[in-house]
Amino acid sequence: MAGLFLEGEPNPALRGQECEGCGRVAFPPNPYGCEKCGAPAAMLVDRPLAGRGRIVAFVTTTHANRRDLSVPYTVASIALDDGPVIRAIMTDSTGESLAAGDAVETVLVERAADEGSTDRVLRFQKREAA
Amino acid sequence: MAGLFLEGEPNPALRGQECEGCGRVAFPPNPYGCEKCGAPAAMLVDRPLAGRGRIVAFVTTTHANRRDLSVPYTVASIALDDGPVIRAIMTDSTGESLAAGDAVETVLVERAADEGSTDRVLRFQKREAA
Amino acid sequence: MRRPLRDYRPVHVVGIGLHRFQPLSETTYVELGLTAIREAMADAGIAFSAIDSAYCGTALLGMAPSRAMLRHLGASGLPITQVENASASGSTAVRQAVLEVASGMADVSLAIGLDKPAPIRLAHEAAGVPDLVNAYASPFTHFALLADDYMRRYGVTAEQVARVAEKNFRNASKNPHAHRQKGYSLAEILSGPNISGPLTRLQCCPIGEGAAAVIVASDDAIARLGLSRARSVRVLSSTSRSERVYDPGADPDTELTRETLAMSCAEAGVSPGDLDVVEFHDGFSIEELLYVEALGVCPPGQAAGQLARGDFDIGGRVAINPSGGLLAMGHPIGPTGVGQICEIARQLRGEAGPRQHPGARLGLAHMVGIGSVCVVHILSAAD
Amino acid sequence: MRRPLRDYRPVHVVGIGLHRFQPLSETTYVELGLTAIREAMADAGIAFSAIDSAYCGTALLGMAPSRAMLRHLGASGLPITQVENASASGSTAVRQAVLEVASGMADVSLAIGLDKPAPIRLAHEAAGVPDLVNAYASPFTHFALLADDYMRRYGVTAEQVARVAEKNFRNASKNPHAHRQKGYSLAEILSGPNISGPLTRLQCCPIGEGAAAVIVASDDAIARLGLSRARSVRVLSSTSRSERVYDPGADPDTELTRETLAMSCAEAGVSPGDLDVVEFHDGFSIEELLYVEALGVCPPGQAAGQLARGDFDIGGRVAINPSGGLLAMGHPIGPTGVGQICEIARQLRGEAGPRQHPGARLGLAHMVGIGSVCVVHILSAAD
Ligand SMILES: [Zn+2]
Ligand SMILES: [Zn+2]
Repeated sequence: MAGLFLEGEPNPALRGQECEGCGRVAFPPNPYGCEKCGAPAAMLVDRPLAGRGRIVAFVTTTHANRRDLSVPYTVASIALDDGPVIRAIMTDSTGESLAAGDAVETVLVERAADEGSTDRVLRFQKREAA
Repeated sequence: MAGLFLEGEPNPALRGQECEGCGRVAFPPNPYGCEKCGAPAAMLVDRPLAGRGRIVAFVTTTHANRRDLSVPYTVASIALDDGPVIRAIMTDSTGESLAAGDAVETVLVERAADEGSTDRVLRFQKREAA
Repeated sequence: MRRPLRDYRPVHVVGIGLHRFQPLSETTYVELGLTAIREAMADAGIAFSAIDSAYCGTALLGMAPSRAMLRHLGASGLPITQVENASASGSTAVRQAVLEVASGMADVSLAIGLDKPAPIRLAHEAAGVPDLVNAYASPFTHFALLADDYMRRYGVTAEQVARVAEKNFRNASKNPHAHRQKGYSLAEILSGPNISGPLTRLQCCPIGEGAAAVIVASDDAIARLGLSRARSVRVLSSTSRSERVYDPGADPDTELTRETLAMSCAEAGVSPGDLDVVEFHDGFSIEELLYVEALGVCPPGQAAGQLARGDFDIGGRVAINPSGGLLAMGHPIGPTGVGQICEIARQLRGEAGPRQHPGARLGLAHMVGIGSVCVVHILSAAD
Repeated sequence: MRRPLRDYRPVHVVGIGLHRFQPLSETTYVELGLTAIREAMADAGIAFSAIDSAYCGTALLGMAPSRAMLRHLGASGLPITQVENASASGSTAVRQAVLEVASGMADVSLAIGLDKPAPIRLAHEAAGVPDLVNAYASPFTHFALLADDYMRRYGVTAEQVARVAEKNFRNASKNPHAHRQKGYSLAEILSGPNISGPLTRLQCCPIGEGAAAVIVASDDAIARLGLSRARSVRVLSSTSRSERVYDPGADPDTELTRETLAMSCAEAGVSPGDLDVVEFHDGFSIEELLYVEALGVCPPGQAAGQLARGDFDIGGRVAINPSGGLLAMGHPIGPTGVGQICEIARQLRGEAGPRQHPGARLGLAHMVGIGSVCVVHILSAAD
């Protein structure tokens, strides 16, 4: 997941790309070329996307098809304020606090990694009303 | 390797097949159909092939591409007295005693199998002059 | 200039054969395949030596499976090719066989779909373009999100979505080749183990083993080999597309399906409303609703309602997934798309027995392969 | 009636591209493939949007690799299909692209060969037909037996067989896309680690990674897109066959090759003696000798002697494996057969630089895939 976001509190930005050929803004970034116009990677410039958006849909998965995934987990489709619609994992693993239309934001979460260490992964959480 | 030969000293016979459709004699046997005429398996009848023939070519392999194969081993192309040309493993793993044209015969050899047991595998060996 | 299929000589499905789709067993892939192929040859009434080329749609068997199987039909020297397009592998095999016959490269061509369950390695996971969800976005989570979005957008309930599975299990209960032949009730479907969001286990297709075979032939070959013209089924169009860039938030598989269906209908010269039987890629219940609407046979958001009133039943306005679809007929990957063609041909011949859709004259088969690609065939009954 | 390729509209190779064949590296398969495809597009002078269909020959990448790569060229919606025929996967991709253009289904089609080393699972090992040798008959043991038989039959020495590798390393030393670019001496080849029988390590092809791309187009497309006619190379025949039953003791690959070469020459209307450049499937040194004789350009048993006197060198009677062949150019599986077409096209254009065979007008590419299948293409220079 490293390389997909820019650290920075409170809401890490997503590392999007903008194509100098056709103007498409896309996430996740890729090192190859523009999916819309075929421009080479050199024409894809970094374009941070604010870590804020709204839930379009969300589901809680209770069945794991791989041993390395612990259930339940909740994945949402999120329309970013900056345009793209992405999918992300929510901090609320049961989804009980969530509703479609909710404003959400990025947050970094510590997760156990190999050999007792931890790494920081990007999740979305419900945004508290200011 | 079970199913490929008929036990019986001194030279186990090979379990060949003869096609009632086209007369082709083939080894190894298959449960599906005749490669020459397409007759179904029901038309492939057992046809034992005497475990005797002559070496057409042979090579000693000194490089293993799998951990479960120990080198050196020697494989020969053998023209069976009963017609088919087959490939088999020779008892002489270095091939030093062999020459093309040698008369050879089948022999069962004990081989270490799982958990300390042994199984009997078919090899060919040079036939001693009577 | 590129030319559509109808500008070429006619291509007909002349033989169909299946090995039942079923859970993994000790049966070798060779036995599965030969069963289907021999049935198709018997159905057509032709010998293996009359077949000019073979395409095998398979995704999981490993390298070079086909000749080790086909040789047992009498090794004739014919060209053999494996094709892979994920879930659309079998449909692609059919398409390649159809193109060969249409163009005159072959007079008779064989399409096989064949697989046994094995660990699936998705090449694109090594493409070096990770996203935020990766393995968390398993197929069932992906389609559950589409279901959640659809239900929310149109005020449809989870029960209405599950009715897709109810109908398809009912169809498959009359299909001896189906993986799931038991007709589950709506209550059973809804009460089964939950998988993701609104999707329960019985709204997710089973992946087992099986085989399907289709023989296609030219008019020349039908005449020369004395095949039945009345039982032949004409292939009107064969269309393959891959995903483009769609509007943010649009489901790529649905948009790709919409495009491919429209192109295939245009190439066949048929209106979607004229279709009598349709086999859709219903890997998950929600997909059938999305694709029915993408076909244009009902307005957006109304598929669930029309399904509930029986429009998509056998005997209804248009029979959708009369075989039972992926949900009940099963989805052994390679065989699935070839099996769809077998079902459509059977329906258009009027030989579908207890699951016959009355008066079926025009049929469509649709598969999506992860990646994504989409393959659609439209077939018509003999005149 | 079935029709050979020359009865259809002409098909031309208009663009070629390669990623170097090399040992396994961290480079993703996407990067390998895009490098080759972009080079082929630049070579042809056409945009991705002008390509009507794509076939990817691959055996080891896993499911659905192609769209995750091609999308980065601008997702155009084109039909995409993976094809697999073991070592002949790439050749088969070329063939499918050629058939589409010949028949008019496409005006421009792309054939890609693409692989990275991965464990090879041979489907036929699960066919349920074991023999007495199974894993002991690895490819190098199999070909060593053929070498032993050949040497014995014709009084040829191990040194004479090894000269195949010496020539091919010499050719590859001038090929920047080759896996092995060092020109090994005959002494080095013979003294290298012994593998099986007369075969040493340097007489066995290296299996690495790589990519190759070929773009084929119709006359229409060449005119419409303003491509270079002088640099286009005509595809005269495209022939695919599978193994039949041969006489006891005959090598099936050689007999299959003999049949396929003869059929391809007949379809192209050329005599084997007219060929200027040939790329053979020389996975092991002995194969080149067997296949040269199967082609009929020298009598049985005389290939080794004619090789020794330089007949098959670049500049000799017919240049065999000017790229370096599988032994030196390498054999990454999927890319190999596509890479052969790149080499033949380069030679027929007169663009092969230091390894140019003078006056090359007619070329042939040949691959065998385990199983066995054989695919042959014959190409000619522009008029
Ligand atoms: Zn762009
Ligand atoms: Zn027979």
